[in-house]
Order: sequence, then C-alpha cells, then structure tokens
Amino acid sequence: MKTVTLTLENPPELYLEGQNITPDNFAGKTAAELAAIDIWEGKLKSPLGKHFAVAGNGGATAADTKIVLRGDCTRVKRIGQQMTAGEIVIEGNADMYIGGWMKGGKIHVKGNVDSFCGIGMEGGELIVDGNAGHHLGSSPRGEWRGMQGGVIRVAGDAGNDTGTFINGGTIIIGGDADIHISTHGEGGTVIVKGNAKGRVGGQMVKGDIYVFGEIENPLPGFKLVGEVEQEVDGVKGRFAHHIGDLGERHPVSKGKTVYANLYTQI
Amino acid sequence: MAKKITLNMITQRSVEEGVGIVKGKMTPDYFEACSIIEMHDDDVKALGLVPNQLVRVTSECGDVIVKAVKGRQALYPGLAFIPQGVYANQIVPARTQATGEPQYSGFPVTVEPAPVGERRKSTLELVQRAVGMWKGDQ
Amino acid sequence: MAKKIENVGCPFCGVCCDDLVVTVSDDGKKILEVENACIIGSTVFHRAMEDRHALPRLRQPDGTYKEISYDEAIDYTAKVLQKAKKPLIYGFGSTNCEGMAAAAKVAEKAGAVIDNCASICHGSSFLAIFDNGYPSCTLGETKNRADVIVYWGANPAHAHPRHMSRYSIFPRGFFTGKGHKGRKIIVIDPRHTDTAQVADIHLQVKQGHDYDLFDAFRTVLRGHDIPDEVAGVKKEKIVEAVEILKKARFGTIFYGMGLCHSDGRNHNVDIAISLTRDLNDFTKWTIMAMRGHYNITGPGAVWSWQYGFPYCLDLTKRDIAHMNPGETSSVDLAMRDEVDAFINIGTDAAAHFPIEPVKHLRKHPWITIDPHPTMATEISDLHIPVGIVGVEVPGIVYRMDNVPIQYRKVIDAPDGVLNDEELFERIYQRLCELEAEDAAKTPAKTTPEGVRAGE
Amino acid sequence: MSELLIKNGFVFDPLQGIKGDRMDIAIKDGKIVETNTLSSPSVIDAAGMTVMAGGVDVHSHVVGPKVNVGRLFRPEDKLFKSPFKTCNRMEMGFSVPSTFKTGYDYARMGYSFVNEAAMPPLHSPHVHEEIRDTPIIDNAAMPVFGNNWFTLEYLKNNEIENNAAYTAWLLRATRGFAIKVVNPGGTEAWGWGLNCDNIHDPVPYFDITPAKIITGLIETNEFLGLPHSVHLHCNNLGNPGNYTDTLDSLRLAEGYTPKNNFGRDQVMHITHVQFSSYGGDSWKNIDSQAKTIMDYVNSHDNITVDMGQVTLDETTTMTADGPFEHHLQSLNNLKWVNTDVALETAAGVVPYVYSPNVKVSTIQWAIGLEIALYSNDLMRTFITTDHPNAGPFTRYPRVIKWLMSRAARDETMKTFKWLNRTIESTTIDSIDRELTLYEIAQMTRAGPAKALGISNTYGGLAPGMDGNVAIYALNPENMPSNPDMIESAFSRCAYLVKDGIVAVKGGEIVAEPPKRTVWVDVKVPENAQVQRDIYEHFLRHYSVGVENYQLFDEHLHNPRVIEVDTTQ
Repeated sequence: MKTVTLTLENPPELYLEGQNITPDNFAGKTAAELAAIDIWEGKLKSPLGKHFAVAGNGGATAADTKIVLRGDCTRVKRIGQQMTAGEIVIEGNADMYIGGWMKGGKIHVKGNVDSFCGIGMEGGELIVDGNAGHHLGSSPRGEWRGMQGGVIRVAGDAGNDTGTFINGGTIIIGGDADIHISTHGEGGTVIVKGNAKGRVGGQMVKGDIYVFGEIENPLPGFKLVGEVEQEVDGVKGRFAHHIGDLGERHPVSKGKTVYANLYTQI
Repeated sequence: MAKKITLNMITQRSVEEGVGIVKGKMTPDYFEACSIIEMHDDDVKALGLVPNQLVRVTSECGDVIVKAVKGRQALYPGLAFIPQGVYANQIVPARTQATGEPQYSGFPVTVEPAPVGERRKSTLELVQRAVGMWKGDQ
Repeated sequence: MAKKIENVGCPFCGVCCDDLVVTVSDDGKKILEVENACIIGSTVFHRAMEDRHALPRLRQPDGTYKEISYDEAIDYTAKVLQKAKKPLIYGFGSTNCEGMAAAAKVAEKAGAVIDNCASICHGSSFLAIFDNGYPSCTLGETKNRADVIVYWGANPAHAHPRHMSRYSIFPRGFFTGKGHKGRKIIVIDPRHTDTAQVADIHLQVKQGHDYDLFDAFRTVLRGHDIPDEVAGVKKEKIVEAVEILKKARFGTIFYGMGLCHSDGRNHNVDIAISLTRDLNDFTKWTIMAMRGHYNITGPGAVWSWQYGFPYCLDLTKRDIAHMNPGETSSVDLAMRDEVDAFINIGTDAAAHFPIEPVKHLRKHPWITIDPHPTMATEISDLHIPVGIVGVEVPGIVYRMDNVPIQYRKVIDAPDGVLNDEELFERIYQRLCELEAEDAAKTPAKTTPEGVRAGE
Repeated sequence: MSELLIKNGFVFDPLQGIKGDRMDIAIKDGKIVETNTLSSPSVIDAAGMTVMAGGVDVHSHVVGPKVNVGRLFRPEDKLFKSPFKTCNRMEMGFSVPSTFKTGYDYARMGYSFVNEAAMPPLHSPHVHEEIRDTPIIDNAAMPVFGNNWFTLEYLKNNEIENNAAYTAWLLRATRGFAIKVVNPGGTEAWGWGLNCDNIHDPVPYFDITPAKIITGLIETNEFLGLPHSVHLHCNNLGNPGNYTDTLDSLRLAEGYTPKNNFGRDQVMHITHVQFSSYGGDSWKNIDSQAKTIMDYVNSHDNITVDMGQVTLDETTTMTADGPFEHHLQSLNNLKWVNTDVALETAAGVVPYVYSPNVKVSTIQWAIGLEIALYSNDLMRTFITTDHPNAGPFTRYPRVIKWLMSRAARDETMKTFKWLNRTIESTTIDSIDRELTLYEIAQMTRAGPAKALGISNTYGGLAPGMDGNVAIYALNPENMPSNPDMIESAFSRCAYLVKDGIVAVKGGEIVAEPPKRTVWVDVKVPENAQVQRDIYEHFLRHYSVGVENYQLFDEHLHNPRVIEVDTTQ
C-alpha cells in the first residue's frame, strides 16, 4: 500500500470541500498530479496544492492507496466521500460529510467530526476517536434508503438524528447520544454505550437498538416484552427487550408481525 | 440575597408584537409588546416579584432585561414566555440540531429580579451594541 | 374624490386575505381607509407611507448614512457579490415571486447561497415533507368539509388573526352549514392560548415533548396500550382525542412553530404527517403548516421549479444546486463563519435571528433591501429601499396552502423607488458587465465545476 | 427577414403523407413556406438525415402545483443525478426536472409543443408562472373538469348549455386549453376518503355517475366545438382487472361524432391507456388486456389513445386521481403528498420504482408496448410516458427504440427477473412488429397535433405552419444495426428549428427562441344563470374572490389564442 500525506499548510478563510480526497481519485496519480486536483472554497476552485503540501504518490488502485491528512482539518468537508476502497487517516478533527456515501475501505479520524458523517453509507468502516455531530450514519434529505451497510464507530458522543432511515450496517457510539436514534429505521443496528436522551426508535419499522445506559425519555410506542442475555459488541450483558414503534406500520413475515427491537441494559 | 429560578423558555408570536413589527421596531408599540416576560404565578411568587417589575433573563448565550407581566395566556409552572423578536433573540441559542432553525423554544434560562438601576434597553441599542455600532443615545 | 379598490390582498401573514377594500386618495398616493383587514393588516397599509427613503443609503466611515444613487448601490452590490467567495442572499418573506425569480438569477450568476425565512420558520416542515410527504388540502376544503379541526403548536388568534374565521372554525361552507356549531376543535399547546379559549379540548402538552404525544396518538390509533401519562397528558384524554379524530368525516391538523421551533424540529412535523396518513385509513384527514409571512410559501415554490429545492440553496458551484439544511441554512452558515457577504431582503434578520449569528454575519459586508428602515438597515453597510409588494407593487404570492393569489397595487411607490424585480434584474445586468470586464482581462479563466464526486 | 433552408433531408410528414422523400423545407419569418419564396437563406445540410416537424406531446405533467411538489419533496431526485450546466440556467432533477431542464430536454429531443396534462383551476397563476420559466417549447394546459362542482351540478340536471357556458368561462379564467377529466367523480369522493370504483358508482352527495359526467362532458365539448376532445383518465386506473371499466368508458363515446373546425376526428382521448388495460383480479395474476382494448380502439374511429409507457426507472407518480395515489402509497409505503383542491379536484404524488426485478413492473412495460404494436392506426396512438408517472419524458427515445426494434425489446427483456411470468401474462414475446420512422412521426407529431386540433400550426411541415423542424442523425436508407443508435439520435437531435430559429445544434441548446402559451378562448352567449352560480359559489364556498381567481393578463406569458365562436 502506498501512502500519500496531505498537510494542511494554507487553511481556508471559509471551508474547503474535499470530495476529491479519496483513494479512488488518488490512485494512479503522482504527488505532482495530486497537487493539481480540484478543491473548492465557496465558489473558488483551486488546486489541492494551494492548501495542502502533498507528499507521496497514490497506489495503483484505490485499495492500494492510503491518505494521511495532517494539520487542522476542522474546516475541511467531504473527505472520503463516495470512496470504495483504500484507507484514509485524519490525524485531527474534520468537518462535515466525512465518509458520506462511502462504499468500502476505511476512514479513521483521530479527532472530532461535525454533522452528516457517514450519511448514505453502503459499506466500509468509519472510525472516529472523538465526538460526532448530528445525522451520523443518517440518510441524505428525502432518501428513504438510508445506511445500507458498513460500520461506524464513534468513541465519544453523537448529536441528534443518528441512523435516520437506517436499513443495514452498524453504528456504535461509545458515549451518549442526543435525541432521535434510528428514526424511520427499517433495519441495521445502533449501539449506544452511554445514555440516550430520548425519541429512541420513533417511527421505526424494523432493526435493532441497544442502549447500555439510561433513556431519559422513553417513547410510549415501545413495550417491554421480556429479558434477554446477549453479547453486544464483544460485551455480554442482560437486556430488557422492548418492541416498537407500535404506532408505526410493521411487516408480517411468515404469519408473524416483525417489530423493531430496543434493548436496554439491566 | 436575590432569588433566582430556572425556567424553560419559549419565544413565539403575539398579536401585539405583530402590530409592533408593522408599526416599526423602533416604536414604543414594539418596545412595550416585546420587552416583556410572562410566567406562571407560582414562579412569579417564588421570585417575589411585584407586578411589572423588571427581571434579568439569562440563557447559555446572553441576557436581557425585560418586564414581568401577567399575560392572558396561561403557562404551567416552570414555563416562561417572551414574545419573539429583538428582546427574545438576545437569549435564544443559535444551535439548530442541524436543521437550520435556532432553538427558539425550549431552552433553559435563569430569571432574577433585575439589579437596581438596570433598564430595558431600546431595540436599536441592543442590536447596534451587539455588533459594535452603538454610539449611545444621541 | 377618493377611490375604492376592492379584492386587495393583505401583505402580512400567510392567511393571504384577498377581500380587503382600500380607499386611496384621488392622486393615488395616499391610503385613506382599509376595510376587512385585521389590526395588523390594516396597520401595514397605514404605515406604508411613513418613514420611507427614496434613495439608497451607504454607511460612511463615521457611521452615518449618506444617500447615493441606485446606480451606485447596484454597482456596490454587484461588486460585493462578485468579490465574496460565498455570499448569502436571505429573506424573501415579503417579496413577490417575480422578485424571487430575479434574485435566483442573480444568485446563480454570482455563485451565492440563496435562502428564505422558512430557514428559521417552517424549514423543518420542508425537512419533514422530504422524508414523509404531505397529505394536505387547500383551505377551501377545510372550510367546506371539515368537522374536526386541530391546532397543534399553533396560535392563530395571535399569529394569523383571520385564519379561524375565514377557513377553519367559524365559516359555513358547502357541507358545513352549521359553521362553528358543527365542528369539534382540539388545541394542543403548552400554554392555554387565546386559540385554546375556543377549543372543545385543550391538551396541555409538556413543552418539547410533542413527538412523544404524537407517538402515543399513533400507538392508540393502532389499538395498543400506552402509559398512564405521556408528555404531561393523561391517557384518558389521549384516548378521547384519538376517538374524535377517528370519527371525523373530514379533519385538518394545522400546526405551527410549537413543532418547528422546539426539540426535534422536523421530526415533530414528520410524525404529525405519519399520524395524518394513519388517520386516512379510517377517514379523511389533512395537515397544513401555518406559514408565517404572506409570501413565504412563494420562494419555496419558485426555487423548487427553478432548482428543485425550496430553500437553503447553495449555488456557489454554478453548475448544480446543492441543498442541505444544517449546512446550507443561513443560521448555520453564519454560526460556522461559512459565508463572507450578506444580502438581507424582505425580512429583518437583525431582529429575527438570534443575536449570535447577527454578530457573525456583521463581520462581512451587509446589504439590506427593504422598503422601511429596520433593525437590519441600522447595522448595514448599504440600505436599498424598494416598493412594498401588495401595496405599491403587484404580483403573485402563495398562500399557506400553496394557492397562488394575485396581488394588486393600491398606491404608487415614492418617486424613483425600484421594485425588487427591477432591482435584481439590474444587479444581474451589472454582474454580467463585471464578468465581461473580467473575461477581457483574463481570457483563459475556467469556470468551476459542480460538487459531483464519483463521476 | 430571416430565411432558412433545410436541404436534402429525408422528410417524414404524415399530415401531408410525405414518407421519407428527399426534399427541402423552407422557413421564412418563422413560418414554413414554399422553397421558391426564399431569396438568400442560411442553409442546413440535412443530407442523410431524418427531417420531421417539431414534436408534439399530447400529455405530460411538466408545470403546475403537483409537478412542483414532486420536485420539492424529492431532493434525492437531484442528488448526484443532475447534469453539469451547459445552458443559461442550471438543469436539476431526473424524474421531475426543473422548468429549465424540461424546456431544454424537450428541445434536445426535437419537440416544440407540450400539453400540460392537468391544471387545477384554482392554481392557474402558478401553472402560468412555470410556463414562463420553461424555455423554448410552447405550452398549453388543460384545466380539470371531471370533479368540478359546477360541472357535477349542471350535468346531473342535463344542463349541457349551462355547463358549456361555465366551461368557456373557466377556460378563459385559467387561460386553459381543453377539458381534462381525471377519475370522474372518484376524486370528489376522495374528499371524503372514498372513490368511485366503476363508471356507474354514484358520486357521494352529488348523486351523479362517472358515466354521466363523461358523456355530459363529451356533449359539452362538441357543443362548443373545442379544438381538442375530452381527455380522459379512466376510473379505476392502475388496478388489476380494470380493462372492463376502460371498455365501459370507451363505449360511452359510441354515437358521438366530432363537431369542430380544427380537423379533429375523435370525441374522446383516453390517456396513458397502459394503466387502464389490466386483466386478472389481483397483483398476483395481473395480465395484459392491451389487445382487447386496442381491438376496440382500432374499430372505433372516434377514439384516440396515448401509451403511458413504463420505462423501468425510479420515478415520481403524480395525478389528480387522489385515491389512486393513496392506494399506491399503501402498496409501497413511500412518502405521500396529497392536495385536495376545494370545489375542483385533488392531487397525489408518490415516488415509485419500476424495476426489471419486479413482475408487475415488467408486465406493465409489456402492456404499454403492446398498445402501440397492436394499433392499426398510429395517427390515433401516441407516444407518452405520462411523464413522470410511468417514466420521465426523457425516455421517449428509448420507447421509440423499443417500438422500432424487436432486438431492443429482447435485450431489455433479458434483464427481467420474472421473464417467464412476464411472457405468460402478456403477448409481447409473440409480436415481431417493428415500427417505421413514418409511424414514429405519426405517433410523436402528426397524430397528437391532429388530436389536439392544432394541426394547422404544429406537427407538420406544410407551408403556413410554424417553422418548427427537428432533424435527426438517422439515415432511413441505412438505419443503424445497433438499436441504441436510434435512442441516441432521438435523444439529442442534430437540429431543432423553433419558429425559424436554430435552438438546438448537435444536441446542444444554442439559442432560446421565445416560447408561447396556447389557450382556447370560447365565445358563448351571455348566460345569466351561470353568472349567478359563479357569483354564489365564490361568495359562499371558494376561499378566494372571483376577481382574483381569474388570471390577470400580466401573468399570461406570450399568449397564442385559439378562438372559438359558438354564437354564430
């Protein structure tokens, strides 16, 4: 695997839109060629090299390409958007849409990220050591086919609207989650290791949610049906099993109504 | 020691504020319509306020002096109301939950009797002072 | 001889009353009397002639304003737009659709973000509509058919004074000959509002917990049990209300800022839409946003047919439009310091934004386009006066139910004052000239491409 | 004085019976003229290419409130799907394109006239605002009548003359073009959450049957002598077994003959008939009854139809058939917009995915093609996708490819998951017919223009007609062996001349000639009763004043009036 290192030397006044920073785009390009690819600041299009020092060449394919971002990328959006393979490491913070519409490969952010990260995700792995903003692993506006696959792992807290319209894949939040988890969900799994503020599983059709801590405001549409012993993300525990959202439609499979499952640790 | 309570604040339209807007935000109508707070009687009592006493309302992002009045539209204890507009917006948190809309309703504030000598500021003073353009009453 | 003008539309709220009668002086310059309007609407007309400027005013180094010509103001605006990397054009609650279309042309040419007051008002409704649709109707349907009316987080007694009498609670329609007597009214609000005074049932929901209450309604509707109390409302009251909804022949849920401005925002509307849809399995139900300004529905319509998005349009890439409230919404752009010029038109951002984003925006050039002095004009670099739509300028506005209403002109604007459409057309022309001048200087300049990774 | 000569093309003009002759077309000041009247024209060399009149679309949802809500509520229809800007304005959206993209894309396909399929009268100012912003193509819009309270009340009492006077008033008030009827009676019933299941199911309260609404409107239409006929979206549309209801509706036209001065021969146009040609009694056993329907149509000259071809795309359904959209939503559980319009109509909008993996979708695809392939008279059978209901209009070239090439049909069928079930449930696999360029010209310009009653202006190349000419890079004497080339030639025409101005060249927009709004102004005798009824309904039941309801002239864009005088 070949590594390209981008060091942010000339930060933007506003924000940079770096949707071209993906192993797919970097593959087969030399450092000099990479310095010439487009990056946007508002309506201004510039070569990547205007803002970043580029070291190293891309690999032959996306899978052979690793991109390391250094410097303060707090104001850089869309890194790794639509990537299909390869690896990205962001040494510090990053802004919005990190790993948006990601299909494969791996992104590791060592700091925090802002909202809309991992939206429309179909596959791959997005790891955030810090906190995430709102709409983590959610669906883009209006799209009913939300997260389809892959894994999102956030060590810290997440904002509101985690996994809206989730259809598949797994989101693991190490800390607390704000309101709205798996709203409109029709599959997939969200695991909250800390507390959840409320509106957990609202309008949910199918899928699983685990909350290890407390739910401050549980919804009336979820009903306790029993207790189960399960291993969740490598941890064994006893959980209270609720089904819901009883206010929402539910499919019938083999004569049985399928509900969404909410497990809270006992 | 001055009393101080925490309430849940909402800021919404009132018809007086509507009239004030179309008359002009620098008119007395607007000033009287918007620089007020309504609370439940229990909370007014807890603060030991007399009718029309000035209070200081403080949120996570600022504070404003307004007059505590008895409104027609009853609130439950713990809920407070300032009509939408310049006064409310001194304390409304700009956080949007990634929707674009600020937290106009449902944010914690503390309410306390205004310190002696404090007054309700004019709309012009509030806005111009916030952006460093206030030159004082000319 | 005074002249009576009939069928005049009211330029205040989204009720868009079109039955006003305005008496104007013989010379067509003064408004003498306004009939049929509410107190706010009538004040709009009476204040129209006061406190007006005939020329743009530019802020001087000493902080005062100096009058300049329209040509100078247009040149200034075009240059601000051209120079900024990401200018924001925001407002449009009080302009006509012709003005909105012209402004969009300017934004597209200049590479700007263009947004309207829905961004801080019913933008959440759009987000909910994107996710869940909108089973609605025109207001005439409610008037002619509805026997159950719900106001949820809306207070028309204050915000839309003639709404209840024209369309919902009081009017006698084709199938509703008994008017108020034939209707059940449910008001759901944390306050006992003046609207709640006329309700048969008032549910005092715990502020910020409407979503939970909607979930309870839906759960009961599907025949499941709920806890004894949800969001401060007793189970019996919820069950009773659900029965009324189910037994209606035709119902409309009108909702307002109580849903859009509190925790969860769009999802409060989202689940209200789900409830409305569920109720259509039993009988006929519709839902409607209580839109605020008289033409705040307009930009959503115009920009949707022009770009496919109702608000928060990022046109900076010039090839394609991008929309994502939370990112491309005015308050978020301001708070994140993501824009570097601000044009405020047909609304008063300095009064209606929280003060924090105002401070952020004021770091950059700020131009206000408004008939009257406002809070925004008092902190602007430039104030460009324009005619008042619905008083001095005719045009199409969209009522809260998306019905277009053709508004009339009743008096002349002050001499020389442009309307919004003319102003934006001239800014557009000036931008084209500046672009041509630039192209002459740097012939090989490439145009930027769109946000379209993956292709 | 602008002059243009299109030289040496293979000309197809069914209105004149020209079948691919090599000839020249001359245009002067925007009109077709005899070639010998030109003095020094600019010349387009069309040698080796196909020359037709500008296309005419009989039925497409392109402007107005429900189209716009389709745009508004589907941001995902734009995401990563919009092309880069090459024209004056951005072009956004796939299944429901922006007005600018609509105009540009129709022009690129060689179209010059598009008839908006449904205008809610209360929203007519909105329709006209969008028409203004749809570049290049001329538009007309049909107000909906089939659930209008005035219409229901007059027809219930057999008051054809009053209904005619009201119709004339409404056409003028909305600057409308023709009488559109959508699920007659059923949409009014939807006001109470109900429907009319067949044409004899009476409308709640109004106590009139859909059948009577349909015949009453045919009588009204012929009483007035409008350019177009009644334009019907049948009851019980979209449901298995509905072909019997469709036949019932078709039979209602028996005995009626067209009376008009516009060259129209039909009294009823059945639109997107694919959706109304289903056999079976459930989604499990749905089958094609296209042949049954077309046998009837073939033997009755007073009927025209359009296809409503399913294109197997993700699209957005939208119709004034409110109960149908509600039903659709309950099938696919996707977001649902409904707008009931007081006293007049309703509208529903739901996204829909027609997938080659879904049996019903592929059966629908086959039924649509069968409609055209079983037609004996392609001057009465038109290409549409009921845009955007069965697919976006930008797929017309693909529909043409399927009609012109059995190989292309086979290629598509290979992708079907339920190929055998599709073949069993339809007859598509037994049809070898391949349509000719002449037949395509019938289906896409000459036929629709004649049915709309505008064939003196649009759809042909005779002297005196509008100078609207489409030139396609297809050589009839040497047609491409790869049918995909047919699709690409019709997608991006070599030239579109609109009113004598070259608007498209090499598939790209090069100019935006002014577009028109076409409407029908009918003069009727004074009718005091109808005036009184209008006054009463507006006073008591409408939510806007009658003066504000009628379109102001200032909101009508570049009008072209077709005048009808019934007083003589």
